[in-house]
Amino acid sequence: MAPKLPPQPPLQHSTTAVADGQSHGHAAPPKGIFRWLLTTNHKEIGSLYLIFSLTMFFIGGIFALVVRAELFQPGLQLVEPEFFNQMTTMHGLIMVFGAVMPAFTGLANWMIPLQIGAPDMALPRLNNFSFWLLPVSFTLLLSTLLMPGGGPNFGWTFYAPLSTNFAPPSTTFFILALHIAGISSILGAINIIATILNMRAPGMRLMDMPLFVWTWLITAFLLIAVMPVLAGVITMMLMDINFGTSFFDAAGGGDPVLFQHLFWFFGHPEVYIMILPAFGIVSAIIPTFARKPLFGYASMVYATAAIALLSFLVWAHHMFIVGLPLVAELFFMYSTMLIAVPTGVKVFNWVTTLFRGSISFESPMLFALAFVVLFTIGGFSGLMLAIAPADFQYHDTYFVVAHFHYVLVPGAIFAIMAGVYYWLPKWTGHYPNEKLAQWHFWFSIIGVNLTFFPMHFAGLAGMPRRIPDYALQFADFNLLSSIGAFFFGASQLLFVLGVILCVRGGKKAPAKAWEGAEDLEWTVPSPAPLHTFETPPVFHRTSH
Amino acid sequence: MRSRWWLMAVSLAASGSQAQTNGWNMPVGVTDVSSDIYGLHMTIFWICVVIGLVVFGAMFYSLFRYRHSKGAKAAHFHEHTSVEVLWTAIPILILVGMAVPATATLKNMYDSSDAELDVMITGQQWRWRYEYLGEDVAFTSNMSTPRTQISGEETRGEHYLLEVDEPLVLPINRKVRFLMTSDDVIHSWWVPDLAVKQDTIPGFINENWVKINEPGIYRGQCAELCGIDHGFMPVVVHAVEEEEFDGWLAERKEAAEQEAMGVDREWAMDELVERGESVYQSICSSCHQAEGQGSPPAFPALANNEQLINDVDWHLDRVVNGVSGAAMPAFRSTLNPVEIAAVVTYTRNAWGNDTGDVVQPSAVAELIAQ
Amino acid sequence: MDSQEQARVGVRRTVIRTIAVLIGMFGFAFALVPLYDVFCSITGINGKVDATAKSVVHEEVDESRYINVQFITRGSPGLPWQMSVEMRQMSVHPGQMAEVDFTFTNNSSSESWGRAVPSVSPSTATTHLRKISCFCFQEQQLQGNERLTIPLVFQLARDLPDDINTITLVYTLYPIEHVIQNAALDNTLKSSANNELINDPINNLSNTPKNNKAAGEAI
Amino acid sequence: MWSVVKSVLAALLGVQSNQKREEDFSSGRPAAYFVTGVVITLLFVLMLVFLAMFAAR
Repeated sequence: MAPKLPPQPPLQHSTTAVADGQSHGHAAPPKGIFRWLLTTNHKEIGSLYLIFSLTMFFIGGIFALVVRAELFQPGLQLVEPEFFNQMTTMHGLIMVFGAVMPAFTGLANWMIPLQIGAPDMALPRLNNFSFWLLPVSFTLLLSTLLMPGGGPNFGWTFYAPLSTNFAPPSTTFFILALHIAGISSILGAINIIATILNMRAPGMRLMDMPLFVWTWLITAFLLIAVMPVLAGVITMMLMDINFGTSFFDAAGGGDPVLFQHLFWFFGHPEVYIMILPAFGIVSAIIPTFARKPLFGYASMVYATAAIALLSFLVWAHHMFIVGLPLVAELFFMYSTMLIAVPTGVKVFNWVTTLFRGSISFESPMLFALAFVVLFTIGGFSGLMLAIAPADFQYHDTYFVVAHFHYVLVPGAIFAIMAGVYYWLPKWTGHYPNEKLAQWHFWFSIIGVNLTFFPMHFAGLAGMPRRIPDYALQFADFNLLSSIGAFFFGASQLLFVLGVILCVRGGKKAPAKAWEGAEDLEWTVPSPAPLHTFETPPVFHRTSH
Repeated sequence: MRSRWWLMAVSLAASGSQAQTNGWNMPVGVTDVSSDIYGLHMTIFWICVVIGLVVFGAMFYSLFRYRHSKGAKAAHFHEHTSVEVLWTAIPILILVGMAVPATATLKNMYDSSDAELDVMITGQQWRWRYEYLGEDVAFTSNMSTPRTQISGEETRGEHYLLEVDEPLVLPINRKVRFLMTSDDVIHSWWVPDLAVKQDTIPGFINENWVKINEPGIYRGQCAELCGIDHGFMPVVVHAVEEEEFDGWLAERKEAAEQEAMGVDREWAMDELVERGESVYQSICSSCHQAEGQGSPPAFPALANNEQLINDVDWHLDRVVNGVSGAAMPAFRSTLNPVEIAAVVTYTRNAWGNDTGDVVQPSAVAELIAQ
Repeated sequence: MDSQEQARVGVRRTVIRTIAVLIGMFGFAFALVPLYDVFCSITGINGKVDATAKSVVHEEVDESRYINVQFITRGSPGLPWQMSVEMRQMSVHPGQMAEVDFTFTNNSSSESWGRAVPSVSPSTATTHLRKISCFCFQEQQLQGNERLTIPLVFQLARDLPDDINTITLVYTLYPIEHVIQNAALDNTLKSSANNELINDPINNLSNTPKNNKAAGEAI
Repeated sequence: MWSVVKSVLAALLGVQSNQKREEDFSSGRPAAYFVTGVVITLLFVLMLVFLAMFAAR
């Protein structure tokens, strides 16, 4: 299980960095809460992001459990439909904008400077600001639940006119919260682009960067391109609600379908924003534990770029039943099917990386392997959904719910957990408790499949999504899903326990914590000192 | 472990494809289009299964064969252009193979020729309105599952949540054109057995077609989130033989005329209250609640509502013309004058609103026709 | 030091560029609204007809084809109007001009404004429908209890696709906001009226957008 | 020029050899790749549009 290499002596430059930390011009950090409020250190901000994201993951998870509890059996038992709708909406919003995206940003903050040999992010103060916008945004968003008329109840996709003319009074606050979260992501993305393009160690060219850095670079460009569109859409909503315009209101010459076009022009790239960094993490972990370089590094980079580009051409596949003309249906069906090609290339590359490797199964690897299998299953149902005629039956059913949860939970979230287990030794200097991590893995994988697999059947059998009560023939599937959801939710407590234990102690980790790990972050000591690469390392090309 | 799980999933899905009645899989349905879609769905499913078996097979073989614990030594190759080109080209060919039948089916679905009957479907929060264009027959279709079944005070029936007071009646073997629109938010009219799912968009009109092959009762639901009662907005279609349909339509026309005649006579208060209560429970109670207590701020209370009690004209106007920009629709064309008069009379005399007012259908008819 | 300076310059350049892209994309989102309208009027994608009059194109009438044109009128909440059409459907040849009378009736005793919003199905027919004169091009004003008859004059283009046999024109009546807005403005001016609006639970419903604002302020 | 087009096409498919990639990144005219990428993307979109229009007839 544990790496067999003896701990390497830390490299010269990092030692000096540690020893002379103070003399390099770093004033002693303020104590207490101000240290965290004012920090500009990428590692501390990264930790803040990760802790925030974990908190949101549990809040969003509790909302999901409210939903699953209500759906445990037919009938209305626990909550009113109005509150149910608020729960589904908040669950979606919080998981997307509060859990998955900040988690990736947190990992980016921690790892990108370490992986490219930079002392910090390019814009440290901006970095602090973009983090602290998030708690503000989500406090505001959560507080709408307590306002008269309740919180947003129109689904995380907030289709007009349900979200404009027919929305609860708190919608204006929801829009404000989303604006703040959007600004936070945009600032984060600017910072990441600036860091990657300008702060690489001497000798490291773009094509020498680890894939996590590459996928994040492409993700950041996607964010820059589409977050302003989201901002535009919600601004139009705001004007429709408060200033009497009618962008989305047929009464004044607008068009509700325009909302969907704009939303999904943002929304589809957003889906890739939530999965591309996951590809990067998995592409770091699989070679490490197969002790073999990543197969087709160049192809992986190019495929990521191709996926990002295609993501702008497929948005209307979310809208096959709004009454698009035949030509549009065909165009979006073909372009969507084509995304399967670069995505397939990635899966083939991972599998080929495993082929003739020397594979061990530590917890990061388990999560990464589960990612490959379950994400691919989500990809298959995605392919099925791409077929426009069949989508007339799948659309807005639990089949879709199953699909996107397969790509997001065992996809994005498993990748995040794999990344956390993979880099925890670097962050804390201790290995996570492997036994606990393994239990966490097996419970998670059972829970995730028990929750989401039956949803395929419920959807095919005709259960629409976002309903608080359902016909009797869907009862068995929902029973299983609900049991699975509680099981999955509870097993995530093991994750928290594992992380806390790891922070507090555990087996000491050397600089190069995993035998097969190659990238720059493994050249600094574990735990990584507050300041690293003050003197840029000289990068030596490996056999990418 | 995971491969076994995958196999189990496949066999579950496969068993679904053999027996339709167990509700594991997409229904084959009762139209040519729906069975085409089912065929596409299964074809693509099996293609995915085969790809999955190959990819996961290769993966699990590698995981098993090249274990570090068994002393596997890692090779160091990291690219192979011809293999990469091959595994790019093969998926493209498979995709083309999928796209061809999908395109054909889609074109069938968009074939607009020769519809024999036009039905206008209007989504309303939270019911459907059906209008047989040119036939003077129109009615709304509300969920008929009692709220007591939802709350669990009563045993749930076989068609719990999928039953309505007035189903849409359609003839078999005739091509029916649906025109779809909405009065408020976006809804989506869906009947799986007919493979028709289409958004109804306020201010815009969508078309869809269906030609049913077998008589029967087909059930579906609203598929687009449309507010609190999104889950309680079922669709029921009765598909009947052609002659039976013609007879039914004639009967409905006559009934509509009868109802129109009822407008002219003087109604007694008891009569109106009784009729009004049933209208109230099926139409109004989802927002204003069964006891008229409402759920403010979105849905105001009707019981003990001062303005309502004091001003009968205002009350009538709200029901007939609705409230702009709010959830309250105009019932002018949705309900007939008798129903409006009845429900207004009922609300003016229920739950302590003892105004003693009686609104006559003739007065409502006059208001509407002015 | 030199490389650090270089990095600083690089960072500034990158930030300026990304911000330029950001502003561009934000503008692009709004530009998409008119672009979508243009796109729709070229392709007829959403069944929305141009809101401007077209001139008649003199082309030979195709007497071999009959197209069934249906007219549907719909009311909407908040506007006490009735809209009716002289005939429910008519048969026209492509290339032929046709005229049909629509009647608007204001059932209330007060003046109000409304607009009939058109939609065409199938949407592919949109670009082949030329409206020479239509009440839907502008807002209508009706005095209390006024009745108004306005014709729709249209022509179907000869190049109407062969698979289209039926065209449905739907008109949905909507109240025009500016009247209500003026009323709302009046209300804010007269604070007593405004208070009434907030205190009265039913009136409070009278229009949600403004209601939102009121409740927002209350919080 | 042809080598640029080939590289961009390779990117579209997501298949590229290390050696070719080394060449691309040492020849280093990012603008050329960018412009070619945009052009090929537009061509790709047009191709799909025509394909869809052809199929819809």
